[in-house]
Formats: sequence, structure tokens, C-alpha cells
Amino acid sequence: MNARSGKSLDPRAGEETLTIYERSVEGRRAFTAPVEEVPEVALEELLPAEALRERPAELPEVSEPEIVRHFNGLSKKNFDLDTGFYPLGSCTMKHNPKLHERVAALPGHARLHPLQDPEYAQGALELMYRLQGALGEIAGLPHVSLQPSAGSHGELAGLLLTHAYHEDRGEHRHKVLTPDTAHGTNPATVTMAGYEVVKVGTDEHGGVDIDDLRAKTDSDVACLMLTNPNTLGLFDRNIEQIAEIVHGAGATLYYDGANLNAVMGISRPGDMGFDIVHYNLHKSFTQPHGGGGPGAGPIAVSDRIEPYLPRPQVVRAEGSNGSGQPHFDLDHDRPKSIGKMRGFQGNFGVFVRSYAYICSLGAEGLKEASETAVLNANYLRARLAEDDIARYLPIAFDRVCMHEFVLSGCGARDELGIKTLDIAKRMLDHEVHPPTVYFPLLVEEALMIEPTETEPKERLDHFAEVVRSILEEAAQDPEIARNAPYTTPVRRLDEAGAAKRPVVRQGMGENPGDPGRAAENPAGATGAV
Amino acid sequence: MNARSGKSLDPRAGEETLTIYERSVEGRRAFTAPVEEVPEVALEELLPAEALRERPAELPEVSEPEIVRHFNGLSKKNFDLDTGFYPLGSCTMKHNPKLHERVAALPGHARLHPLQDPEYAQGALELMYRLQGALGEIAGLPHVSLQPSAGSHGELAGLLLTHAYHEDRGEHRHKVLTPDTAHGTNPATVTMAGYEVVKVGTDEHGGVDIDDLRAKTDSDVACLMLTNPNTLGLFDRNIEQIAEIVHGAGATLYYDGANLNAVMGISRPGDMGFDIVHYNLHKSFTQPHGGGGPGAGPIAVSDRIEPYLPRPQVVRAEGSNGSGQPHFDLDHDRPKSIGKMRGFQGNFGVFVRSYAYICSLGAEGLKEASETAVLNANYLRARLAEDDIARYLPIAFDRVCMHEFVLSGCGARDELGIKTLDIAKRMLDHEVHPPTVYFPLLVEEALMIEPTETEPKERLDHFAEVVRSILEEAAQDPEIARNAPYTTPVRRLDEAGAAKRPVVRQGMGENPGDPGRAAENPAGATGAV
Amino acid sequence: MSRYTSATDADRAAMLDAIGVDSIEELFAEIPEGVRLQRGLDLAPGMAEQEVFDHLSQLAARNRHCDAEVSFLGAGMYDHYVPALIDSILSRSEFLTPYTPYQPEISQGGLQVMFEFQTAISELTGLPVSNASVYEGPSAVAAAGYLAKQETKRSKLVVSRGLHPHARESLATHAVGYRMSVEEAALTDDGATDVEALAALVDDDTAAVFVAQPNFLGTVEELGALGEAAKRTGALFVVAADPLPLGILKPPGELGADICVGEGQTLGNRLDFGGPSFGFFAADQRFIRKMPGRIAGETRDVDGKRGFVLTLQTREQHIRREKATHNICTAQALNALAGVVYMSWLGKRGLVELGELMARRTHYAREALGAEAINPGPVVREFAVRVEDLDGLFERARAEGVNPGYRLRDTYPEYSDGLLVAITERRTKADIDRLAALVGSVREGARA
Amino acid sequence: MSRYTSATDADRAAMLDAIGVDSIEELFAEIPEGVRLQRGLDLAPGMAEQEVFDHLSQLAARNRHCDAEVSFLGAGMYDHYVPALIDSILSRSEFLTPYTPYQPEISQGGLQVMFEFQTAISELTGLPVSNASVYEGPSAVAAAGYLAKQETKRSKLVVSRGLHPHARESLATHAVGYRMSVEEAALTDDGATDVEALAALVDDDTAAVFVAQPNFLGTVEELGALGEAAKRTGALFVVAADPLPLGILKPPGELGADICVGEGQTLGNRLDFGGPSFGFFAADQRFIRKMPGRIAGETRDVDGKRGFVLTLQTREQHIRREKATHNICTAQALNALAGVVYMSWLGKRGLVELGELMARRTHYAREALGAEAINPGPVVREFAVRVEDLDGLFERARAEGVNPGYRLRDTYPEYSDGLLVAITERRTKADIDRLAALVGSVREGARA
Ligand SMILES: Cc1ncc(COP(=O)(O)O)c(C=O)c1O
Ligand SMILES: Cc1ncc(COP(=O)(O)O)c(C=O)c1O
Repeated sequence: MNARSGKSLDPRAGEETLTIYERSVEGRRAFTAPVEEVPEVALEELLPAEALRERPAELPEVSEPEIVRHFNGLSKKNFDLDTGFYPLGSCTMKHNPKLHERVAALPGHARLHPLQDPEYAQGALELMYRLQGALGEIAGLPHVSLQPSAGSHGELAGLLLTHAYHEDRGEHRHKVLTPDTAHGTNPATVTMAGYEVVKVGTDEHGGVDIDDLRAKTDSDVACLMLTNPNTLGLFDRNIEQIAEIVHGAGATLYYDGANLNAVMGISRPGDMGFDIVHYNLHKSFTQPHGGGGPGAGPIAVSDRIEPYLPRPQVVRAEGSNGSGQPHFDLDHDRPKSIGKMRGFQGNFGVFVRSYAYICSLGAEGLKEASETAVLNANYLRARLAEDDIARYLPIAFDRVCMHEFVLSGCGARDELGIKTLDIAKRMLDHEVHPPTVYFPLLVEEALMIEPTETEPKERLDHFAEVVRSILEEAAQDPEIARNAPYTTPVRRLDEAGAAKRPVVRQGMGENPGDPGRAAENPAGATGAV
Repeated sequence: MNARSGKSLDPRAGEETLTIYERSVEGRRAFTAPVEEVPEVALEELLPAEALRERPAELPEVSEPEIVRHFNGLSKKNFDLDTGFYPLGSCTMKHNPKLHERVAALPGHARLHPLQDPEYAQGALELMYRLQGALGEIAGLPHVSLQPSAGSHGELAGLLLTHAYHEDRGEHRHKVLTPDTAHGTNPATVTMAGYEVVKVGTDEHGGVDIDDLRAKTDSDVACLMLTNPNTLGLFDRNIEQIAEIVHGAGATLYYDGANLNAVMGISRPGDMGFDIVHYNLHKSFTQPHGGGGPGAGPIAVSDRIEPYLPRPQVVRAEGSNGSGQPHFDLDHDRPKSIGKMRGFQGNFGVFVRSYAYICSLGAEGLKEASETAVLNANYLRARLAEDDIARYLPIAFDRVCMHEFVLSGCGARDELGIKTLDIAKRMLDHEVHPPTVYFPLLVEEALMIEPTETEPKERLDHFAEVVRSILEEAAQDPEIARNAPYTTPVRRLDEAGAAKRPVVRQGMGENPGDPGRAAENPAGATGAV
Repeated sequence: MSRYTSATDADRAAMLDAIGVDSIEELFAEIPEGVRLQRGLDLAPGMAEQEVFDHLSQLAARNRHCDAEVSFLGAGMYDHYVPALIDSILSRSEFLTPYTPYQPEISQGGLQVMFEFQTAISELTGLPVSNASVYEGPSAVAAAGYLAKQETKRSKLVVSRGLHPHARESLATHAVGYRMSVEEAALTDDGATDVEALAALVDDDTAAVFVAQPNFLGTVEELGALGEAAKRTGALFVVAADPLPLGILKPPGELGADICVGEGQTLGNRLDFGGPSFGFFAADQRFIRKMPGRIAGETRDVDGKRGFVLTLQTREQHIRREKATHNICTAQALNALAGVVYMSWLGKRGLVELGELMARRTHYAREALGAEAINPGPVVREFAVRVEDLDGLFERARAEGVNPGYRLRDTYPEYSDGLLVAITERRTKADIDRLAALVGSVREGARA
Repeated sequence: MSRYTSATDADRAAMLDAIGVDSIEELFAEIPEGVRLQRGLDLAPGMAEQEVFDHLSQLAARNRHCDAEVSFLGAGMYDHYVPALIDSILSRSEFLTPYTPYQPEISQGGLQVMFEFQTAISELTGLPVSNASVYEGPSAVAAAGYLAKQETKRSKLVVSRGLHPHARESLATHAVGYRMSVEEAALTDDGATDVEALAALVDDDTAAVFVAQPNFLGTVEELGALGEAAKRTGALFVVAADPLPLGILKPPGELGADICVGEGQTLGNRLDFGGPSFGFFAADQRFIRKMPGRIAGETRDVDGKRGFVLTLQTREQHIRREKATHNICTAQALNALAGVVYMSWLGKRGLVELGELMARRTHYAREALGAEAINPGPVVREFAVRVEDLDGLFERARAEGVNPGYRLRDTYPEYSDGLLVAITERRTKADIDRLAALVGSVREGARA
């Protein structure tokens, strides 16, 4: 009977979502101020009236227990890597070892002030120095700056370095080449760095179209930004030739390190001829993604670029402090430096995690990680090449892939009438995260799949079965996928409406920053929990 | 259309549950042994063959990522206090401040060896000494032992103390009185302590039946174990008279402190005439319950009982170590002591949390906690006394209650045909934890409701609405409640079957401890995740 | 209003109104004047979170913990490495904050953990039935005594002097309640339980015989022979074991043990100055309905879906009351979770590797120290030696940040110069050599 | 096989078989010999978890952190108390381990957090539109410059010398990319931005004017006047603010700021030797489609249920590519979460109470030190004074475990004897008096 069919009997089905502001009740609090020992002078006596706030900021008023429940409740509406398979192409969703959170939380790391005198921060500086060395060895480029905050920040640093390098030689170049398979941050970075984007085509093997590259590479080209393996998950066999062409024109070759996870200990950007590399520590070196950061985007460069690296640089002096022990310092005195990409020394907390990771794996482990990442990707590629799947989701370039591969949803679209988006949404009901979709752009209805090395075979097999079952289901009734998901906290959302009439903050009536929209649930006036 | 109705479209609906053993795959591992520097002698050379294991213990073989996912997945099948309302009567499910986890984890606490010399454990001993002082003040009894591991362990200590006290005076007593409202641990403890249980009745006000008590109290009675407020949530107005009767017969009066949360700073067991008290630090003093422990059950006693307290006791000596600073030590030299209830000094980690709690709240805060606990309970009592609810769930004793109260499900049973169990199960679909049910025994179809002080009014109102909606729903269709829950990870389970053919461990074929049951999912042989 | 409560003045007013009283005071009218506290509690005023943190940090700073010295102290609790994934799993509020799983439909996580824990303990001990945890080691020993009493109706318990002193004392304390006597069997000159002495104490009124594996001095006992001696007259043979070495030692269940109990701290639990950790209780199939504490069992739901429940509850206090097999209610679920996560982390191979590592380092250490062994027999994680100037050693060592171990004289006067040295994977060869050097130099000193 | 991977030899064999190759080597055949690494990486061998923990613990022990000394060091990051509930919430794997919420149906938690964060930042800054975070403070200033460039098409940026030196340098570094020039307006003798000097630099080609609130010396700037001077020619007025004092200070949005950016570390984030923390970026409504980074917006699902999505994505690099408003992708979501949890913990009242406490202690400290003020004007959390023997003070103080603060000469040569002292709720009156005593005694010393 219906009474047994569950969902329909879920009394919470239609429940309203409340924000922390809507849980606020005047007078409640989680904070207790410490005892005040200094004279309790009124603010008005300390500060000019015109500098003082007239109305308090409308932060929520909630007790600790209810704050905890609120955010706990929100967390339960997130899918995450520790819950299940997350083959988000280009994002390297590998396991985040729990040890890293422990070592990052050590007071000597977490509670260390960024301006502490170097002599009292030797441990932190040595850690950074050791990480620089390890990253340099992995990329095959000797000089490392840990400063950039993420991959795209590293890209920007890379182009600013290129600019400084050329200007220093009296060359004024205006163009930067990016393949049509490039990630969006590449062209966006080019513009921010003051250059003009010139697109380079892709050949039938999924690599850079050499003729097109040659045609577009002239003395006005400052740099070619490349990802290798590229965003199709393919290693560009012509990389040596590419380097030759680019260097021949006096341009720099930039390596977008987002895909480094495929080649650690196997092939090094520096050896491929790249001048500048960025790393995504939150990808290859397992800083947890945090729902969109933090990350870190260190860069490594060749000798000719070194003089322009950001300041300060961590340097090592043998026993300069009398003792035989090496001594570490911050070198601010770098006349040709491009300056600072950001404040202080970068995202140190991320460095701690990535350094711990490198210590755990060592040379062998890193190579094994890349090998297994490539093994897993090719195994899943093989599983998804089985006829009843490949028929609907043909692979974009039928070659051995590296750490990821790209399928096209054209077959499913044409034969089953479901789009890649529908397949992705239906996956949500199977509790696996969908691949990256609709990227790279040159593959129609793209599904970009990166399983990473930390997934066991069973997870890959399960994913293949999920894909198969979705396609079989669609063959019966495409409506099911078209209307998926069904079991998620919310179902498909009106994104167009959100963009047309953007509501980007809680409405609270008469407050300073409030655009004036009245709250749907005026703060506190609700019994719902 | 059906394709939109969700649950029925949940591809995970019938999924099998896997144990960590069923996720095991030979050769996988999360552990890496540290580098071995001592000679790698074979075990056989170090230990006699007959002492060595022949077959390794069948622990699971799983990588760290998959262990994390396994237990993460299990956690998602638990309802918890940080998720929602948990009015489990007699259990005092109050908020567990997050600060407590932080201070308990300080290496000086978490990494301290229990046999560290007192001179190197002064901080820990001072903390215990301070906690003893605070608990003694709260109970109104001067001498405290923190040793017992939980409430029932404290009860046992209490009766062993009573026994030692009487024996020391040459008195041999055989009976212990417990009210018929007593918690199960009380009579169970009596038997373990070598006494015979004698039940005392309850009067029409829900208190101890004085006449019955008087009749049963003779020189063979060693003790009366009482909870006040009792398990009906009622404060026994005759407590002074009761103490007089018990003491008159030379027996001790034991206070089961499970309900102390109602009277902190308001009324003290010591002042009521109790000789021995146990505290449940995991209830009144907010040690997280952990899904069934850890807890701690310290005891406080009057002067005449003090000589028999367990050893060691934490003692304080003024500046005995030369400096003016007080010095703390462990006193093992207690000739009349009953000995040890357990190893070492008790659940120190729990003491840290409870001490932090007392520091945070202070005298005022503790009193306010009890006042609010009683306010919340009476408010919820009032909300549930509204006609359309009270008609089905009449209150057992219609009086102002303390921190909890007990309703009877008779009305619902007789008029709606649903049992208290059905109401409890239907609550699960509303994401609130049911009250304690079918206890105390003298109330038919009992629902024992303890909201605690950390719940905001909205949660209480919401719970009242949930109760109302369940009753209204049952008036329409009692089947819904009878078959609830519907939205939980599993539905009603076959407990009878579980007890008839107990399966209390994973079957793994030929292993040592294995009763021989073959695994339903032989380890590793599964693709499911 | 504190930071943990939510009742504002407005809330209070509204709530009192609904209740129908004018003040909170009125709610306490039931409490007779005579037993009302007429003053405020004599406690310090409340503090802000940061103040409490500072206060407890200052207290903690006055303890010398295991990372602040090189410690060879064991004697019942050991400094093993607790992997970080245990923190991350135990900090999940879904494990940290619920009560005992009385509502199985919303407690499958905790119940399955219990089932997996029981399985691991069963594997380690070689006994088919384990409960979901008891308080800790010594009281677990006492619990075994209670089962033996109920099972045999006899009145005597025999313990080996090799049993942990705390366990012997805890048993004796509880035995007063059981109305049972306890007799102790001596150790041989080699620090093993004296089989003859033990056999001599076992009679028709003996309910159970208790030995430790390894024993307090670290000796790996010959359980087979002891078990035979113990069971001759029908007494139960109870082994109190350190579960970690059971990765390499033959399981007590295969050597005649009826019951195996022990302290679980070595399985992924912090030292915490002695607790909380967990005790385990495993037994032969025939005792399944006599076990103390919670037991999780596998079953199915109305839809046929696999699930777990607390089973055989008719043993327990909340159902059986005075006839219960034990009075335990709240146990150590969270610590048992740490245990099963730890065992999953070690895994089938790691458990053996760790056992081998400990055994090797322990033997290496015993040789390196070059002191006269009190128990020259087989050891796996701890051993006892005679040190001439024990106090001199401690003075010297502690000044250098080394804690040499446990002074046996505190509990074994017969070994007045005895030092009990514990070895774990945390003590490197360098650490051991350092202790050896200290022992050596003090020896020189004493002789000079 | 490492402890983080699962491919056993059996798995490898089966997988290679399914792929149709004989070895993993073959999978890399695509990589030309010439660019293959013919040796192993020159890195230390892998370590066990406990070895890594020990190694990093030893490194950490060589840093003197804020609990290991009494520190008055601020200058951009401050030692505020981070409440424990932040740890427990941030350690939830559902917040810690997911990627940017590209699939809103399974990311409502993270998306709602962003929405709540944006609201709080909007409240603090007095500007209606906030994004969900940028990297950190100084690069946020640079991001504001990029918006100004795109908005005004002008080529000059004017900064106050009161802006954090790192922010000025970061802006200059990025400005090279924007092909813009940066000019700097001096400070008055009182350590406030010189309105005239600033006005003089603002011309028709000025895209934006940047000032800090409070400025680097701690001075509370007169934003009103500065804003007028800045906007005369249509330049954007950008305020870089420390968000915490905005609990008591008038919001920049009410004083003419078009954009308010800043460093969010003071809102519940650890010091972490400088990062990760978060930067915030708030602006006037008219810039909503020019903002950098992620923005969460409220909407409904097909069933009419309330939900949140990443909105206005056509601003972003993954859609707009070279025409994007910024190249940022990964930002600081987890740190922003810490920020919104912290603001919820402080709450409406706590934010004001904390601001008052800081202001009071700051003024108390400035008086107690009795040194000549570099910026005698209004301050709220930090102030600068002249100290005769600065090196002497540091030598003396550090020996006693006190860190007096920041030496201005490192970045402001004009204040060669300048000391910047930061005050938070962590620095008690006793701490302040202790610093005052040190300053006093050194003064005596210098004069004697
Ligand atoms: C190929 C590629 N390049 C660059 C980036 C940008 O890296 P980040 O998000 O760290 O800025 C990404 C991240 O998705 C990427 O996949
Ligand atoms: C009234 C009462 N007494 C005793 C106990 C036993 O306490 P513990 O579980 O700490 O052993 C309880 C716990 O539920 C209780 O409610």
C-alpha cells in the first residue's frame, strides 16, 4: 500500500530552507566577551562621532547549539569526496589524507604570525625551502616561488614574468597563444596580463596543430600556454617540436600544471622545454578543495626567468648563524622582481599539507600515483568503450589516455534524446559525482572523466554500471533522465531566473547594505526548524 | 508524473549494506610500517612456536580513502544531537560545547600517561582536584571520588561503600530498597553488590509511598536508592521525611544523580540528607554520549563514608614542594578503602570536558541551566497538554514537573489504535528523536520527555506540532504510524529474529573465532559500493 | 542567558505565560524550603571561551606528556601512534553526540560499528562472541568474575600474580559484592605464572581462574598448560589480554580460554591520563546469553533490507533489572569505534607487522640494556630487569628527558630494584640505545 | 602500492587485461623518449604516517607561535581567538573535500554558506553586493584595480601611502599587467592620508583611488572627505578595510566607497604564517555584473523549493574566457566558511562588544606605553609610536618572551624608530602593562 511507499510519506518533503539570519532571535548569543580590565570608556570618547556606526551590522543572533546544527545541516546537503566517487575531469579529486589536517593544525604552523622574525620561524622557512626543492625536482625546473594563491594566480604570475623578461630585453610583445582546448583561466589570464589571445587549433590526434602553431608564432608572440597532457587527457607527442617553434621565436613556453598528476616522476615539464610551470597544490598535491578553495599555485621557472620571480624568496645560508646548522631567511632584495602577487609568503597552510604528502609518498610513491592515475583512467575508458555504452557516448579521441579522457554525448543526444546534462543530473541519484561537462569546448556534449589514483577498481566498475543503467533507462523512458535528479535535497534549479533577478544577499528590510528586498521569512519570525 | 515522485526513482533504494570486511581486498592497506632499524630477526627465533598464531586475524584490508568513506557512510546513518531535537528522557541530551573537544585534545591531556609521576602531572591532578571540589559543592557533600566509569559503576561503588561502612560497624545487612520507578541499573546494581532488592511503591503524587517505605525499612536494610527528581520528573516533596526514616534505621540514602540537571544550584542532595551521590558527567556535565559512552560516574559522600572511598584519592598539600605553590599527589594509603573500581584514575578525558563546562558556566550559569531545563520541560508539558494532544497522550502525574515529564500513550492506543512505539517510529520520519519509551514501568505506554536547557523555544514548538500531526494523521489512517518509519536508512527491524538466531559477528568461513557462518557477501567478492 | 542556552527574556515571558505561572521560581515551589539552597553555589563565575581555553592550556602545560619526553612507561597503557583518520572519524557529530542506539532505524551507523568491532575482537581473541565494549580493562576482569559466579554458583576466584595489579584489586573490590573470595597464585623465578602453585589453589569451589597474556612483567604465558590446570575442576579459564600482540600470539580462544577480556587503549585510543578507553569482553558461544553489556546483531527490516540491532537485550538491566547479567548501561562506544577504525587501518597485515616490530625491538632493547632480566622468558612488548641504582637512573634520565619506565617496587615489593620497560613503534633504536647508555653509565656509577 | 591507492597486483593485471595492454609502461608509450625521465626523482623515500608526523612536528617546534610568546605583532594579520566550533564545522568532510559547487543539487550546503557569507560581508561593508571570496587582501586590492580599469577604461591608479605595503606592491605588480600606472599619496604628520595630496593626484585619467580603513598605522581615516576628493573626476573610490572593526566603524558603503575589499583573516581564520585566509570583495549594485569570482544567488527548483546556485557566471573565465571580469577560479571557500561561522558566533552584539573591547584596550595601551605617537588620531586596534632604542627594546623583550610588534622601518624608512603595536582580545591588561614596563625601562636605559 501507498503507506509503505516512503517518500510520499516524508513529512519533511516540502520543508522550507532557512538561512542563519532567519534563525536569528534578538538577544541570543554564542559569544561571551572576556572580562574587561581596562577602564570602560564609552566609544564616543575614543572615536569621532562621524566615524562610528549608527546601526549595528545585522549579524545573526543564535546560540552555539543552533549554530552548530545549522551548519551541520548545511553540510548534509553537500556531496563530497569522502562520501563517494568524484571523477570531475581536470580537478584531480584524489583522496585528502587525514594526517595533513593534523600537521597543519600544529600550533607551530597554525598559530605562527606571517611577520614573525625569520630567526623564530626557521621551521616554517625550512619547510617552504624543502617544498620548493621537491617541486622543482618534480617539474625539472630549478627555481620555485610558492607565492601564487591558486593555479590561475600562478598563470598570471607566469605571464607577468614573461612580460618582465621580454621588457628587460627591450622586446615588446603583444600576443599570447592558447590552444582551443585551453581551460578558461588561460585566456582570461592573458587579458589580465595585458596581452591579446591568439587561439591555436587542435589536430586530428587531439594535439596542437603544428602548422597552425607555426603560422601564428611570430616575434610578437610572448608565450604559448599549454597543458600537457592537455584537457583531452592526451599527451602531446609533438611537444619537443612545439618547444622548438616557440623558443625559436623568442617566446616563452608556459606549462599549466593542472594535469601534472599524470606524469609525476615520469616526464618533467622542464625536460619538455617549458620555461614556466604552475602547480595546483590542491590537485596534484592533495590540498582539500574546500568547496572552492583554498588552494595554492606555486610556480617553477628556468634560469633565464629566475631574476624576475616575486619577492620575497626563501633562501638558505649554510650555518650563517654561527652553528653549523643551515639558516633560512626571506630575501626581499630582488631588484628585477615583478614584486608581489599577494601578501606575505603565500598559503603556508597548503604548503604544509603538500609537503607532508610528498614526504609520505616519496619518489616512488609519486610515480606510482601517476601510474595508477593513468591505469585507472584507461581502465575506466576501456569499461566505457563497451558497445552498449560507446554507442551513445563515443570517446572524443580514441587513443590511450593519460589521467583522464573525454567522451562525447552526441550519441545519447541523437539516439536517446538526452543531453549530457541529463546524464550528469541522473548520476546524482546514483550518488556518484558527474564528470566535468561541456568542457573542453571543442568536444560536443563533452564528459571529461578523471578518476584519480586513489579510487579502487570497484568504484570504477560501479561507475561504468551507473552509466550503463542510465543509458538503458533512457532507452526505455528518456523523461526519467530529463527530469533527474529526484533524490537530492533540491532538484533542478532555475539558474536563468537567478541571473535575471539576482538575489545575492539576505533581505533584511532597512539595513545599510540591503538592496531593500524584504525577507521571505523575516528574521526570527519562524517556528520551522 | 511518476517520474517526478522521487523515492520510487531512487536507484539506491534496494542497495545492500556492506561491512568493512566485505570491502576488504587482499593486499590492500592503509598502514605503512616505520623503517626498521633493529635486526630483522624472524619471530620464530624470538618466541616459542606454540605461542605463535597460525592464521592471521582476518582484519579488513582496505586503503585509507575507502576506510574513511566506509565510516563516513556509516555516520550518515546515525541521527545525532548536532542534527536535531533529542528529548530522550533520563539521558539529558544537552549540547556538547565544541570547546571541550579542543581542550581535551591538548597533548598535555590526551598524551599524558596515567602512571606519569605526580610531579610531572601536576596540571592533571590539579584539574581533578578542582573538579572534585566543584562537584562536591554542587552535591553538598564534601568528599569526591572521580573513579567510577559511568553512573551504574558509581551506583555499584555506592553500595560497596555502604557495605564497607556497615561491616566496619559490625552490621550485616542484606536488603536494599528501590522505588518501583527506579531505573534498571539500580536493581541490577543491588544484585551485583550482593544485596536483595526490595521494591517500594509510589504514591498518588508520584513520590515514594511513605507508609510502604516505613513498613519495609528495618535493621536489615542497608540502603535506599533514590532519584530526585525521580524518573517521573517529579521532585519528591517528602524527601526530608524519607531521609529521616532511612537514617533512623541506620541505612544509607543513595542519590542516583542522573536527574541532577534539574536542581544544580537550587537544591543539593547533601542538604536533602543523601549520604552518597553519583554524577553522570555525560549527562548533567555534557560529556558527549558517543553513541553509548564514554561517560564517567564520580561519587560524592558524607564524612562517615569517606574512609571507604576508592583509592587512590587526589590530595593537595600546601607548598610541600618548598615553593609556596600547592602540590598535588595521589594518596594510595587508605587502609579502609574498598579498593579500586577500575584501573588508573578514571576517565580523565571526561573530567577535562566537565571541568571546562563548569568553568564556562560558573555558579550562575549552572543554576540558569537547571532553571532553563525546568522551564523548557514545563513549557513543552504545557504545549502537549493542549486538548487535541492530551486527549490521546495524558500526562501520568499532572503536576509542575522538573526537567522532564512522562506521558501515557493509553489514549492513543485505545482511541486511535496506535501504540507508543508507533508514535515513536513515526517521529523518526519527522527528524526528531523520540522520547524514552516504556519507561518508567509503572506508566502504561510511557513517553518520557526531557528537552534539556539548550533547546530553543522553536524546537519545542516544532516537537509539539510533530506530535499533533502524528495524532491527527493516525485519526485518519492509523496504518501510517503502524508501519512507520518510511524515510530512514532502514525500516522496522526484526529484533525477535535477531535474538532467536543471533548473528553477532561477520562470518568469514574458516577463521578461529568464526562460528562457521558463511559470509553473505564473501569478503572482496563484490562490486557494490 | 549563557552561550549554550537560547531562552531570551521574551522567550521566558512567553513560555511562563503558556505554562501559567508568573516566574521560574514558581516552578520550583515543589521543593521544600528546608532543602533549598539559600545561597549561590560557591564556584568561580563563568568564563568566556578563550578564558577557559587559556586556563586549561595552562594546566595542561604542567603535565609532561609522551611527546615531551622519551618514555618507556607502559604497565597497562602504551604510547602507540594514533592515526589521524581516527580523529577525523570520531569527530563526526553523528558518532560523537548520539546516545546508545535505542532507535535502530536511525542508528545503523553506530550499530554496524558495534558489529564490526565485535567481529574484530572475535578474530583477535579467537572466541566467537564479543560484546560492544565494557568500561576498561580491570573492571572487565571483574565482569568476567560476575559471569563466572552466575555460571558456576561457586564462591572462589583464583588469580595469577602476573595479572595487572589494578585488575587484581578491581576484581577483589567487586568480589566483595559478589560475596566471593580471591586467592593469588605466585610467579616463578622466571616471572611466569607458576602452574603448580596455580593448580594447587584450584578446587571444586573455584568459579574462575585469571591469567594475563602477556603478564604484567611482559612474559608471554603458556596459556595451554595454565588453562588445563584451571579447568580441571570446571572453573572458567579467563585470560586478560593486551589485544595488540594478539596479532602474532596464538589467540586465547585456541588455548582453552572460556573468556578473554582486556584493556583496549592500545587499539587506537589516546592515553588521556588513563581514560576513557574501552574494555572488551569475548567469550565462548555457550555464554552468549550471559554476556554483560550491549551486543549488536545482524537482522533484516520489513522490506528485507539488511540491518543491525541491539540484541539479546533480555540480559540487560533495563529489561531484566535485578536479574540482569550485569548493571552496565553507558559503556565506551566511541572508544570502541576508535578501536575498530584502528584495526581497519592496521589491517590483516599491518597487525602482524606491528607485532613483529614490537617483538624485535623489545628483544633488542632487553639485550641492549644488558641488565639482569627478571623475566628472561619470551616477551613481545615489555620486559622487566634489575637496575642497581634505580633512583639514580631516574634522576639522571629524567633530567635528560627520558622516562625509563615503571618502578616495579610500587606494586611488587619483591622486585625492589625492578624496572619495567615498555616498547612501542614510537620508540626508535636511537631511543633504546639512549636508555641503554643511561642504564650503563648508572651501572658504572653504582659500581665505582 | 601506497596507503592511499588500492590497485593490488591482481587488480593491475585485471585492469591491464581489460585495457588490452601488457604493462603500465605501455600506457606511457605516447610520451617521446626524449622527454621521459630516465631516472627516479631525486626525493627522499616515502615515510610512514608517524614518521611524517614526527618530521613535521620537529619543524613546527622551531617556530615561535602566538601561544609561545606575548605578541603585539599585527600589521595585516592579527592574533584573534578562533572559537572551537569553527574547527568542528570546517572538519566536516562535506565542507572540506568537495570541489567548487558545479552541481547545485548536491551542493546546497556550500552554496547557502556563500549566500550567508555574502550577506554578512554586505552588512559589514555597507555595500549590497559581495562575492563569495577572493584569494586574500592585497590581491583583492589588485582585483579592484582590474574592475576599475574595465569600468573606466582609464589608466591611472592612486593609492594612499596608508594602504598596506603588500597591497600597494601587489597592486603595482598587477598594474603592469593592466598596463596602468600607480601613484602614491603621502600621509600627513599625523599618520592619516593627506586629502590635499590625494586630491592633487586625482585627474581625468584616474580609474580608482585606494585608501585603507584603518590605515596601516592604525589611523581611522576620514573616508567621507577622501571619497569626495577621489570621486571628483569620476574615479572609483576603493576602501581596503579590516572587517572586524567595521562592527563599530561606519561602513565604507555609507561613506562613499564604490568598492570595499579586504583581508578576512581576522574573521575566524588562523594565522597559518600568512595563509590560507580569504579576501572579500564588495561593491555597489551597479557593479554586480563586473564582479570577480563566484557569486551565489537565491532561486527555486522545479518543485518550487528554495535553493541556491552560482549565478552571473557569464562574468567568469570558464564561460567568458578572455572577456572574463577576472581569471580567478579556485578561491577560498573553506576560509570564507570560517568567516561566516565566526560572524555567526560573534553575532550582532558580539561584533560590537569585541570592537569596543579592542578600541578601549588600544587606547589604554597607547597611553600606558607613554611613547610619542606617530598617529595621535583615532585608532581602534593598532597604533604607531616612536621608541628611542628600538633594537634594545626587541632584544630585551624577546628574551622575556614578548614580541613588541612591527618595526615600521622595514617598510616605512621615514619612521626609522617606529613601532606598530597591535591589540586584540587576546592581549590582556597585564600583557599591555608588561610591554609598557619594557618600553619604559628601555627608555630610561637610552636616556641614562
Ligand atoms: C586545466 C586547468 N587550468 C587551470 C585551472 C585553474 O586552477 P585554479 O582553480 O587553481 O585557479 C584549472 C582548474 O580547474 C584547470 O583545470
Ligand atoms: C535514572 C538513571 N539512573 C542510572 C543510569 C545509568 O547511568 P549510566 O548509563 O551512566 O551507567 C541512567 C542512564 O540512563 C539513568 O537514566
